[in-house]
Amino acid sequence: MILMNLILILLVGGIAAWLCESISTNAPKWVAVFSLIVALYPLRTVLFNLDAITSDAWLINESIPWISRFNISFHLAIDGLSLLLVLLTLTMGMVAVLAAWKEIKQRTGFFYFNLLWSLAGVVGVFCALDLFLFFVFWEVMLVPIYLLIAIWGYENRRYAAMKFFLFTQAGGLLMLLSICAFVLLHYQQSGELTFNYLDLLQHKLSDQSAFWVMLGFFIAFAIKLPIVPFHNWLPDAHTQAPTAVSVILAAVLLKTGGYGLIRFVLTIFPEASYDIAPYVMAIAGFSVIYGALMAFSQQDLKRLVAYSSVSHMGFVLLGCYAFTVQAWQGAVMQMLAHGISTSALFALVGAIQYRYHTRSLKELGGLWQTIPKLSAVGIFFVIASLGMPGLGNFVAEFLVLIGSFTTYPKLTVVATSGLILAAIYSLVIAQKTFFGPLKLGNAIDLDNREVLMMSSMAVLLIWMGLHPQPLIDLAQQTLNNFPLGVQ
Amino acid sequence: MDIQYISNLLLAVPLLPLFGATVLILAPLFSIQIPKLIVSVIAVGSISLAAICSILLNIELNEPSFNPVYGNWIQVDELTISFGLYLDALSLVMISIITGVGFLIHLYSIGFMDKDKDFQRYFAYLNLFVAAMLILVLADNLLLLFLGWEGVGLCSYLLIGFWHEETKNNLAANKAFIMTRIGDTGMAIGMFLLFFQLGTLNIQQIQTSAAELWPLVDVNQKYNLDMVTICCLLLLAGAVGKSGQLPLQSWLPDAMAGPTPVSALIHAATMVTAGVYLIARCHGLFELSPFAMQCVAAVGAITLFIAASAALVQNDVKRILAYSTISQIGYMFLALGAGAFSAAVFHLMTHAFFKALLFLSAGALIYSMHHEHNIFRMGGLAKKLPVVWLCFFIGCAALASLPLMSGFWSKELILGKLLDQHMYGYWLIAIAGAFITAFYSFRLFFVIFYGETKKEPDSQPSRIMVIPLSILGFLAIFGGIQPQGLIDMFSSPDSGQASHSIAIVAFTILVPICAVVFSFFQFKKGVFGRIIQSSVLNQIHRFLLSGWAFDWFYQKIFIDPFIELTRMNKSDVIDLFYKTIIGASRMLHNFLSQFQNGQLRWYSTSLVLFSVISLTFLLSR
Amino acid sequence: MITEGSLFFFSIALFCIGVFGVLVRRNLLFILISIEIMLNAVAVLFVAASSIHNNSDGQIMYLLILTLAASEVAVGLGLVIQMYRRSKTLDVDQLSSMKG
Amino acid sequence: MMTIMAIPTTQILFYIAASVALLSALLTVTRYNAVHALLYLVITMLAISLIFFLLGASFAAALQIIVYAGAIIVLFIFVTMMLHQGDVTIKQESQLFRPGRSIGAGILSLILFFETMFLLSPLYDLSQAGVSTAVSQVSVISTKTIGVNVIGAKEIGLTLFGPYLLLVEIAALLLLTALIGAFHLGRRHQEVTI
Repeated sequence: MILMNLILILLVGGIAAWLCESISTNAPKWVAVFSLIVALYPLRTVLFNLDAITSDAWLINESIPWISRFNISFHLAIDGLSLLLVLLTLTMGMVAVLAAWKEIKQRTGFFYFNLLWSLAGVVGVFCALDLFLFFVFWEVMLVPIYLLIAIWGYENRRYAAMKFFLFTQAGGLLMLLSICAFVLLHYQQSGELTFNYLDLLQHKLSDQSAFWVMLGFFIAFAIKLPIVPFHNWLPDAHTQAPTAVSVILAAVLLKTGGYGLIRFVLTIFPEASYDIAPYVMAIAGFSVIYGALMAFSQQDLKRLVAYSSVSHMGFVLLGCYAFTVQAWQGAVMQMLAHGISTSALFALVGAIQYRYHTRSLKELGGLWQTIPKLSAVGIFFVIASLGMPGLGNFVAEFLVLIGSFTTYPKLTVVATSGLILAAIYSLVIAQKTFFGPLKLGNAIDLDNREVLMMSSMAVLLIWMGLHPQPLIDLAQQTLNNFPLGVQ
Repeated sequence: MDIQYISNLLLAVPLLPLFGATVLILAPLFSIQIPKLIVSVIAVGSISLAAICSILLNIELNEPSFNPVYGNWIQVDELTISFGLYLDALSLVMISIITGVGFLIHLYSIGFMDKDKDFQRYFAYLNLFVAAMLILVLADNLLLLFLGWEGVGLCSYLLIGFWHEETKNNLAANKAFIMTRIGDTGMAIGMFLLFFQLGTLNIQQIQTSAAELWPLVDVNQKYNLDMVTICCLLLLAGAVGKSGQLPLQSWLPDAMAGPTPVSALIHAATMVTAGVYLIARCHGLFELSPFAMQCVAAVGAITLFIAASAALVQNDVKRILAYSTISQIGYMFLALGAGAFSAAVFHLMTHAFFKALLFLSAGALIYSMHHEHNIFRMGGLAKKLPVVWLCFFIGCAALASLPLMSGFWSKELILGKLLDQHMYGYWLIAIAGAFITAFYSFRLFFVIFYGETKKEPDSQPSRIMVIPLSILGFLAIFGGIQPQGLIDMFSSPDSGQASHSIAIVAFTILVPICAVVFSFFQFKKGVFGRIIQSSVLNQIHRFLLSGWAFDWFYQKIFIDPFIELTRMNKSDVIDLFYKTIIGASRMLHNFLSQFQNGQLRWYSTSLVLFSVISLTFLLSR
Repeated sequence: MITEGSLFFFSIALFCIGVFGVLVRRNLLFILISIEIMLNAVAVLFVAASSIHNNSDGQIMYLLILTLAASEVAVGLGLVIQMYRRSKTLDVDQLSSMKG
Repeated sequence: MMTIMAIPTTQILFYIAASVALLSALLTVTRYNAVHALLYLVITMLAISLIFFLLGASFAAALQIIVYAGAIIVLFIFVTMMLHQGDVTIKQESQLFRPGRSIGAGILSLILFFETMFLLSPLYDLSQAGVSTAVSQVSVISTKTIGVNVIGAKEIGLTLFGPYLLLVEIAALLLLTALIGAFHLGRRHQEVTI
């Protein structure tokens, strides 16, 4: 019951954090840190034996009956892809706790409760192999995030939280419809009612029904990813969310969309996905360009980074639907690299806001003169986000593009021009925030906690940029077992 | 030759500066103070060790090429990219230039940046640059080359905007990065295309399999846009962006906002010649496409003429040198296009010497003249700054390719090669360019050092600045020896050296000398007086001063529409759709909530009314 | 003999008088009275049905209506008293503050 | 005690009772004085009770008098007495209820009446409207006379505590709820803002 324990630790940790608030307002964050560290403990057997068991389909596979009447089971399993994303979740969860360390002063217990529960939901989403269970976790991660934005957000938080909730909920509803339709179609044909992913994977729907079921899943995940034209919740949610939540949103929540695409849409409906691939690729290319253009025109630093997320996640979609090994690997890589680099940017913006109480590019400027460490780190992550070779984002974008080029050369050329636009908006961040004449007063530079947080993310990015092979091999394990219709 | 020893030595070349950069960057992040002396020792030490390594490599390497692989970078399916370095005559020349000139410029920078508060940051960037540049020239595959390629771009960006308090510098840095990024994107697409077609990114494998896949096309069809031509043109896009060639040249004059040693190292000696290196490195590919070669030559020829004419009227000493750099790289491109790869690299080498010398002496000049850049506010400095005067003279002479200077040999080689290839049009442009080059370089020299004194220098260059200057001066005079390895590497059996008639050789020698004499009479003696004042000439002057108005053109064509487009869509058009949904449901809400007015009798009446209506409906069916 | 038609006529007429009362009166007390009339109209119908079909189900329903009426009156009158205490009037048009 | 009347007597008695009930009901809803209205209501109840009696539902008739006329109306009268302030109330009521303004409501009720009658009349074929024929046959008003079937208290009791036992429980619950509700609402000291 490794994965079950992992999720339970987070859930119990959340409750403990809530209860601890009565002892001291600082206690919840220590509880959160502790439970995130302890959560790694159940994974020890996998992490120390990666080489030995990569040939199996699942690294861990465990199932207990849950609602036996509908044949729903508590089926959790991870393979290489899930493991990568679970590790990303736990790592970035830690970063989020560190980012919230000083920023959150009110109702800390409830804050960390929500944070840990949403992380538990995300881990559940990455592990669930039962469609019903998947949907349950999908909702579990959603509601705490809603609360986090609505309670601890900035000036326009209610609107943003509601927008976020409605968008995701609309997607969730479509997904639920698709799950039900799929399960019922399966039941009609085989007479066996099951929500089990592995059973349903064997099932072949007719082209017509496969298309509609696939579309339901696709839209749900496209909203989460997010892809233009479903991206509108993201800038508002990011702008209004407290730093820690922005980090969680960027690092792991968006990844559930990409994960869902790979795990469900592409694997269960390869033919239907292949049919719509040209359109999806076009949308993805458009997302890359559109997100970058929007990012350039923003004055709010967080909004800018949020739109850059849209642009980056376009590459994930591009990689998913190119149907080549490289592109697919690139999509996975992009999820990880974007998770780290964009979260780091959000954490930086949070640090700036904590010091200057503004995020406006018009008011900021010349920060290098007072807070050089923060600015240096900021430049690093800006450079990472524009796709500097040697850092994780470049490897990801390179793999996506080189893989997509073999199937859709023209669209890939369009998407590649997003790299130019990425340079433009990234340099706007650097120039208007860190360089130029100093407009605001002095501030305290990064403290040790922040340096630790930022430098660990930087080290991760450099590692991913220079030695991505272990990650690629782990993800390849998933691909070997689910060929995704790659010729 | 011990393979293990050489491969370690080779690895040390890029890693030493990288190590220096890492130390210098990380120390302040963890609040560790390093004294200036230690910073200089780390920075200059790492480069000098790298230079020693490359000298050792020059001695040790006795095979045509050496290709150690240090590990895998990315391996997905058939895509395999390794950390492999490739050493042959070309990369050997390049690393010698980079570490040698880099070392001298580092040394010079200790003096030049002495009073700057960001001494350490400067050397961190500079070391990082050298590391990236070395990776660029040593990479055995295009992706690793691209890593170095973007790495030098990043360092260039950081160093142009080094004095970041001034917005002007940052804008110049942004411009440089974005314009080169445009070229880089083209190059990236070229990489994708090459991988798609050939299934590998290893440069040597690309060239061999390209030769098999695309045999040299028939001369009659040479203007077809076949696959190899597209690949070459995309790579050319990258080269053009990095090397400041047309149409992506306009960032280079602005890049002079950085510290002068940076201009010397990055924007004259090494980084901007990366494009030349790339094409020379992929010469096997380019030779397959005559059309692409024509494009390279055309780009070089047009650029060299435009830049030389722009250099003619500039006032800022660094801008003159920047335009002259563009123009000289144009010569290299012309040589590449003519198939004279070894001549191009030879010119790259001599250019690195004399242009670095010119920039460093310009730096010394500016240092002594209270950061004065305008040459017309100087004058009569020959006696007051004798060292600078001498360095300038050597540099200008080499740039003007006066006989027996280093620049002379390389330029003669290029001109001769053009004649060999029967490219007479290009030869004429090159000759015209040589005339203009000689003219403007001595205009610079005479205006600064003769005439009346307008401003007194306040200090002489310090000794640590003079040592590199004198070494570079020596190299600029005597560095005109073409490395034998290059000749061996690029010589193809059919290109025997044709001998030219004495008259033509004499003509090419005389042209720069005439220009110098003309310049002497114009600017020293003032024989021809001030340029005739007329509105047409004024217009031309303004046009040339703005570098043929490329900036204005790009502003109108690309930047303004782009900004306008993004400004219009600032609040996201797609959001309107969702706002409409919100608005519609709010209107519906307002409409429906009127019925929910709390009037009990209204409720009962509507209840009865609707039962009557529904009954009526039922009955009328 | 009583015809079914006349019984229906009577019941519906009584019901509509009750409806009329609910519609036109603004006094809460009168509305309650009108509701009693409507309830009685339905009760008549149930008892008639009981007679027509000759079984006791209709009368059971009548008993239930009786119970309902009793409860309704008890609660309704309680509300009437409360309302009178609060606003010194029984005009239901004054009761719109809840927007119920 | 109970004698079954001769046929014409039953009919005549029914018409008289029905007319009285309708007339007094109409008067009930149009009075200004609540006490008068309630007295008319009592008359309605008594007339309905007579009709029940004529239909042979003697138990229901008895309950109608005891519970309705006896208990519920008396409850009304108590409350009315509590709130009644003589002429002032009548004057107030005459302002609240204006017969002239109730024409619309009257027309609405009349339409409802005619439509319902039409729905149940033989003129209208319900099967036309898609209602299943089994229902339509039952629903159509016929001139069939109703045989007087006496259903006594014993029979009702047996049914009530037999198949309808659950209903009794529910009714008991309902009454209990009403009791609690009325008690709660009727308390004087509470100052609840709703």
